[in-house]
Amino acid sequence: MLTYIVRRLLRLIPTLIVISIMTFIIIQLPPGDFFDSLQAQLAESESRADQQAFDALRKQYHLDKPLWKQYLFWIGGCVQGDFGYSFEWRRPVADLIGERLGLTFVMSLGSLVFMWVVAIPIGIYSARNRLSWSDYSLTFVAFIGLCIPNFVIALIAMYASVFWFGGSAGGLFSQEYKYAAWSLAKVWDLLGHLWVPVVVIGAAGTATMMRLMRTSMLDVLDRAYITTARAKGLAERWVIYKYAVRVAINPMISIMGMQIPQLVSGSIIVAIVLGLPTTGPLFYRALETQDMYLAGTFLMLLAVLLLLGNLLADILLALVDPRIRLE
Amino acid sequence: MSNRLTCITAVVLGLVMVPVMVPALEYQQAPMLAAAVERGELPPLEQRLPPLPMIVEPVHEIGRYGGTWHRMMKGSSDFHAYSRLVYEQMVRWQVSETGGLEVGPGLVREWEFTDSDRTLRLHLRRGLRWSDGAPFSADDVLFWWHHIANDANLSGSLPAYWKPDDTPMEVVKADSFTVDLRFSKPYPLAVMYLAFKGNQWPLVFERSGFFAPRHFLEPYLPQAGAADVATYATFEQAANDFNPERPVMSAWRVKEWEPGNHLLAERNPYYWKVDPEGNQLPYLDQIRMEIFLNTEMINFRAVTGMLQMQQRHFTRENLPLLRSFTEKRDYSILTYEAAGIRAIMPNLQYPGDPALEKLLMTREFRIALSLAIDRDLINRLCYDGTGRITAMKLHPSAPDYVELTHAPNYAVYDPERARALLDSIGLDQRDADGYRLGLDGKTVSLIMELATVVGPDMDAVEIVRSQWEAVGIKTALKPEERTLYFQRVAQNGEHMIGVQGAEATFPLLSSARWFSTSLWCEWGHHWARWHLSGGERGIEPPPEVKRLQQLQAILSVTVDADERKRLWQEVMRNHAENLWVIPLVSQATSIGVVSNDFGNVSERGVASWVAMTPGYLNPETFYSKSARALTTMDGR
Amino acid sequence: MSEINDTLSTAGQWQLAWIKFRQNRVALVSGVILALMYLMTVFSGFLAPYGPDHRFARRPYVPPQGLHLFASDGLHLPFAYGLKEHVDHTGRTLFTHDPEVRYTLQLFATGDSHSFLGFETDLHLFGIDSAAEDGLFLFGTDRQGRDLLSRILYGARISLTIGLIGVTISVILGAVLGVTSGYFGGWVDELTQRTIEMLRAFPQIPLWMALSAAIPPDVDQITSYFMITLILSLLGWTSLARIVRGKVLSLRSEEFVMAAQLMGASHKRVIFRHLIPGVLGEIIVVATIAVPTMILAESALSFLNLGIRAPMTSWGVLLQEGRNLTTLYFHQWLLLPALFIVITVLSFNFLGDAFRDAADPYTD
Amino acid sequence: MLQIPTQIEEPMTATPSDTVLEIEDLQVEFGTLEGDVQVLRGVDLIVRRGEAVGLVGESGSGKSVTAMSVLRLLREPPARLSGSIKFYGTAGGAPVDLAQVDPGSEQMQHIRGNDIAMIFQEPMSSLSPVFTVGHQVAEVIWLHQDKSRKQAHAEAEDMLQRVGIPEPARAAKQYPHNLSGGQLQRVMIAMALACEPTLVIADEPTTALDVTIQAQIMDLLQELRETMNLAVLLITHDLAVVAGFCERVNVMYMGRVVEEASVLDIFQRPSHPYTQGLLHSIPRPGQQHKERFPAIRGTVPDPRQVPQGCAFGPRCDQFEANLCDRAGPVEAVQLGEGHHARCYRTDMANHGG
Repeated sequence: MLTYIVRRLLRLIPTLIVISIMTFIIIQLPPGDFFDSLQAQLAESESRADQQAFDALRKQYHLDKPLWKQYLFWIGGCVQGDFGYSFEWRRPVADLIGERLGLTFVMSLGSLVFMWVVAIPIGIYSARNRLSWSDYSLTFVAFIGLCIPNFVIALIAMYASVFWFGGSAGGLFSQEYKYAAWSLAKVWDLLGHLWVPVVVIGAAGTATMMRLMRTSMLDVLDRAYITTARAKGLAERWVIYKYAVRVAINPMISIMGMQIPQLVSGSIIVAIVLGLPTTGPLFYRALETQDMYLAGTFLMLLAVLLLLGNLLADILLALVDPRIRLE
Repeated sequence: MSNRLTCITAVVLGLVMVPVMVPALEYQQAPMLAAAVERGELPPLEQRLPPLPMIVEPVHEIGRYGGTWHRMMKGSSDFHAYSRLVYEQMVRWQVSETGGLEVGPGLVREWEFTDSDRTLRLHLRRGLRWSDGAPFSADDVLFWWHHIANDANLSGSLPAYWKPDDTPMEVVKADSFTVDLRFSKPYPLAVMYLAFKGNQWPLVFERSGFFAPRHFLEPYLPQAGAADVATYATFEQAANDFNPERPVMSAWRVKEWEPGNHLLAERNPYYWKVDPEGNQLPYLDQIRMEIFLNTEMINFRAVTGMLQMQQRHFTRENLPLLRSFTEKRDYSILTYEAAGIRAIMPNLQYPGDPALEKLLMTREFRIALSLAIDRDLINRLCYDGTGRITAMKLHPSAPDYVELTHAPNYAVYDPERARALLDSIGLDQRDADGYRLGLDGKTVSLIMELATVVGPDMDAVEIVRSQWEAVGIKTALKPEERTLYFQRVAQNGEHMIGVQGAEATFPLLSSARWFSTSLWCEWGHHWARWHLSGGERGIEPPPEVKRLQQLQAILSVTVDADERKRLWQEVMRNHAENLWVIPLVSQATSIGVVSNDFGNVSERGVASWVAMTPGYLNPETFYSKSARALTTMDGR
Repeated sequence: MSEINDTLSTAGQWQLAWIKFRQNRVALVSGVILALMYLMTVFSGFLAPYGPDHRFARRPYVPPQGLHLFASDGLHLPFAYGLKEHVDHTGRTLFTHDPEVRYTLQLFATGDSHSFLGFETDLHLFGIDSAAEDGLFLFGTDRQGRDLLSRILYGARISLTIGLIGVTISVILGAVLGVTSGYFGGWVDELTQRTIEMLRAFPQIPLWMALSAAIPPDVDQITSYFMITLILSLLGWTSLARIVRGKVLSLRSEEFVMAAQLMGASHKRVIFRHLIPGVLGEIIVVATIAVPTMILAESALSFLNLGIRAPMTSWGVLLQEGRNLTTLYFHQWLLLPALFIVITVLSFNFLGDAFRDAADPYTD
Repeated sequence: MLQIPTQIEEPMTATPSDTVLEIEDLQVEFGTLEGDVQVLRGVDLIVRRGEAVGLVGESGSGKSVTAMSVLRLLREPPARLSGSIKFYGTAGGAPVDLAQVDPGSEQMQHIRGNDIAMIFQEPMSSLSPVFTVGHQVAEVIWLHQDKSRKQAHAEAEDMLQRVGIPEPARAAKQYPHNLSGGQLQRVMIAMALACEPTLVIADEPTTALDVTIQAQIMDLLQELRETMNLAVLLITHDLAVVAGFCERVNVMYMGRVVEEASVLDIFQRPSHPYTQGLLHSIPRPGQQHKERFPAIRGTVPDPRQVPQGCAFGPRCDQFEANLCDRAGPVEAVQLGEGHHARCYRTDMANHGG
């Protein structure tokens, strides 16, 4: 197992190199650079700075160098944990992303928990009562959840919070805790706000998982070993939870590794609409302003997360399903 | 008025230069500072204030200490959201008796022109201290001049406004509190530039300024001639406006800066202004800037009543929404005058098509286009009737404001006359779709380019398009990404018609669209190029434009006020008669919200970049009516 | 001989699939809805009462108008009231019915000219003969006084086709690469698999955002439309290629393919006569499920102003206005395009589900 | 292949107190979207203590449904049960009518695995892939007996040894996919017999296995049956297996038992044409491969379209119009001691096949 993981990790290296090059190309694609976009932006808001002043800044940030050199600067730094510098925020990218990454993960984990807690029981219920009215209506609700664009759900949530609940949402903290140091009260406040984005982000995923769990359960419930378990004299409850769910949940567990990176990228739009202090809006902003190391690092980070998620998925599946051996 | 008087009093008292003044006022300080003094963390107030603090008259009443100013800031390129609150220039814009803007004292308590108006002598206020307690002196100005403005690695080249006639000014220290600026010719604009660009360097991305804390920055100074960019980056880090370590001269100093998240500024214990009762300003303990990335969040915060005072980033179309919640959330709508002139600016040297260039250059054609626009309709539909219909004229808030009389007005709606005019210049033939044919037999097809995609300004242009089509001129709209727009206009001058705003309060400081002397001028890019290159490149302008270009040069050396007004009348008449640009409807107001709990916020004002609104309205006198003052320096 | 048998059983399977599909009433309804939707894109010019950019300058933010049959003086043909405007205390222009002005609904009315199947015509399915400043706004109007119904109908052209074209590209890429990769194996397979692995390491939504942000702002509308489509299908083909490859690998070892190969059939023949039909079922299922993903993606990107940009019209572009708190508070009808997205995506999902069930006719 | 029993002990004369399982008029219907399908149309069956009874028929005849009904393992609904299934847990004790017991009740759970155990046809899929075999065997023990997990595991290992698994301690820690089919069936047997049940229902226990293993498994079952005095209901489509193992045979066709007899009688005097057909279809040494199923024409009809009268009629060589297609069920005719058949033409049947 350990050698397998090490081997897989080693195999990631060439993949990562190619991905980093592709990322760099992608973030370099838009014409111009950060200072061009800044200049236009400043001109729009009627302030202006001299071309020469910008050229001086370009030089400071190595933007006057050829592309391949810029790439080597960046990737060389990445290896040492320095992901470059954000032009707009004048901070190392690592600091910026780091600050928001925590909340991003908390939110994604929250959505993950939400998805599991809601989807799995409903999936099981739906499968056990297949083709009943409750199954039909749950399926229908799940489909609706899948079909509403999550930014629309986010808009509705925003509307509700401003006009019905007096505007406590929009962000993850109340005014009095927004800038306060971490404390139990602040965590509590966070939890009070977190559920809105968690539900909005988790909606589509919950629907998908519910469908998956239902299918998986249906498949497993028809297996002979379920009958065997019943024939043993096991109570129905145990037949379902110990035998059916234990196997039916394997595919869910194996996708769990992928769910976190998927949730992180899926939350971008929702976070933009709801104005959440997570990494997504920062990435969007970086794309707008061509703050390329910030955008590139975020893209790379998610790619790495996805690759690790893949690995994690394989490992998890091997852990829960004795039939699978990692070699 | 009384405000001005107190200033003058201060100046006069300063001139007497009594070494130890018995303070006419008993000075008071904020509780949090008093507590710090008590704990021995700060010297007593008398040692922190200059001998003669600047007295600022609040617009309404004496305020009280305490409170946090909650505001929002969009990204760090929106640094104006903060820097306008800590507006502390060498000299400052202040409200004149006529309600316009004029230059008044700031860090410089007095100034005078000598040497046939070629030398500007600045008298710095004495005994001022940086927020870390170090004294402020002429050396801080000279530090900026020698080590920042003249270091190409930091500043590129010297800003054009400090080298009139392409000759850099000389900055000479007469004594610790007197600085001479020497120019090669009379340069009255220097005072305006001191009010506009006389801030602490670098103002984030604007990278302009006039002084910097020598004692703090000297250790970071790159070795002379060092090419290592890393040392410059370190220097920039230290000098950066958001660096909490960096001392400032403003009412608040940055305490926490979390990029992408928030900014916290706290009162400067060494701030050198007091109210008429001797209370050290500012009243407000701190400023909290929430950094947001989604523009909609600002409306969100406003209608939930979480902003104390903010007029950035609100758009007119949200006014009904903002108004709907004023009572429920206890705030008021703030309407400040916006002094821009929005106009359609045809490229009069359009390089794409000679026939079209000739047509655009035809005055009657432009007049016809102007007459075809129903500006009242646009005003009603796009700006709720609050827009301003004006030709290229100075706004009443302009320091040089003068009325223009007996000039033709083409900003009226007269489609019949427009049609007749078009027929009369030979555009009487129509194509199969009913569009007018040009003199070359091809359909006249106009393209308006603009750097906005949504919002009332876009809607207005859309209406213009339909109205031009109604008189038979085929017109298309081309909304462009702003980078592209400025590239097309300012770099290449290849656009056909641009739609933009022109400055109407300080046209000389933002002159691009007035005089055709800058490449940013939509209607005269190639003429400006000719002018700037001394006739080597670009296109030679017609005499009327040459006169405009000349007028700018004359205005920039004329100190006499009456003469300036006369010159301005000529500029405006030139525009009115030639109609270089076709005036549209300008947003006359900039809206904002102010909490009903917030005091001393002037109901009237001009929203202007140059005046750093609300900076010139003395934000240090704003106060919260309900807030309790913080008693520790570490208030959260 | 085995080949003949298999053809028969394949036909049988398709038949079974059809029987099974027919039993699924929800899927049938979905199919009909989608057929109508796509028909709508062809006839949008005719169905829409106005052109997508027809601005009723004096009718901004008119709420959806109803058609009426009864007036104070009894029963009439369907008609709409004219509008009266007044300004409320917030400065907002509001519209109310003007009982004095009634416009009778006309079928096959004339109006804005539009191109219909290549012909220029000004015929519309319905309309009213009103004063120029009034119109019939069944779904209300936007800030610029444009009829939302018309804009939704025109927006459907982009929103619905972008998914279809994107999926077509994905399917062609995925099927071709999947089949060749599975069929030839060796380095072809290795290369394809590595490429897929790389591409799949990219997070979908951020990659879409980054690539869309890179579309030069000065390209013309058609180009930017196709660029968005390409971007959306860039990752889509990979999953399809994987499925197809797996299926081909298993088919390749089956008798009839081997027989065909032994009989000297060319690669092309084997691929197109034997392998593609064999994986067609899977392709249809995956494609049907991929379309809604793309429709949602387009709307999300356009919503963020990264995809289709005004003046082009898509449902996502229309929803952009919904980002505005003012819209949410005063003009909720501007969110109607979302309903169309939901219906379309829902139908595609039901259809895809039914296809999946039908493709596997032996399960219940 | 087949050893036709030439001499066989006479069946034990049974007294009612010997009865373990008595099924009477068992009917099972499945509700489907297209309407109800009657799968069992009145099954009568008796198993006595220590006796091995075969239940034989083609696939679709309802054998497995019968077996599942006994343990109430059918999903209800869609299945609907009527008739009686009397189970005599103790000799001479009062019977429990399993048809009346709530399938989810504790009573039923107690009977399953403890009193009546079942061995399924495909050991590979009948064991959960995610638990060790030891765990799955031990589970039955701790479920039904008041024993600690540790004890249960020890007993499970003993049981594995008894069913002839080498290195039982090691095997107990294995997952099903690590063991061969034959071994897994031994595990299944171990699991079934772990609580020493009164009755074991073996549903095609050897179908999925290869021939040599089949014999070993049947031998093992035989041996255990003898040592543990088990009653076994052996469900199979293979008369050859029945011949080597059972005392009595029930032949099922379309949801009914069409002939019931001792093994000897079945092989020597098959009276129902269907039984005769089945016997003919058994491959014999020297027979050509092609003649494998010469006896029965056609296939089992759709259970929704049961032919009127004798269900076997349309496939029967001895079909006689107006006799065999009379309306109403065919009554059983007694042909000898414990030998019944449901055929209108039994009188004409050719005894001795």
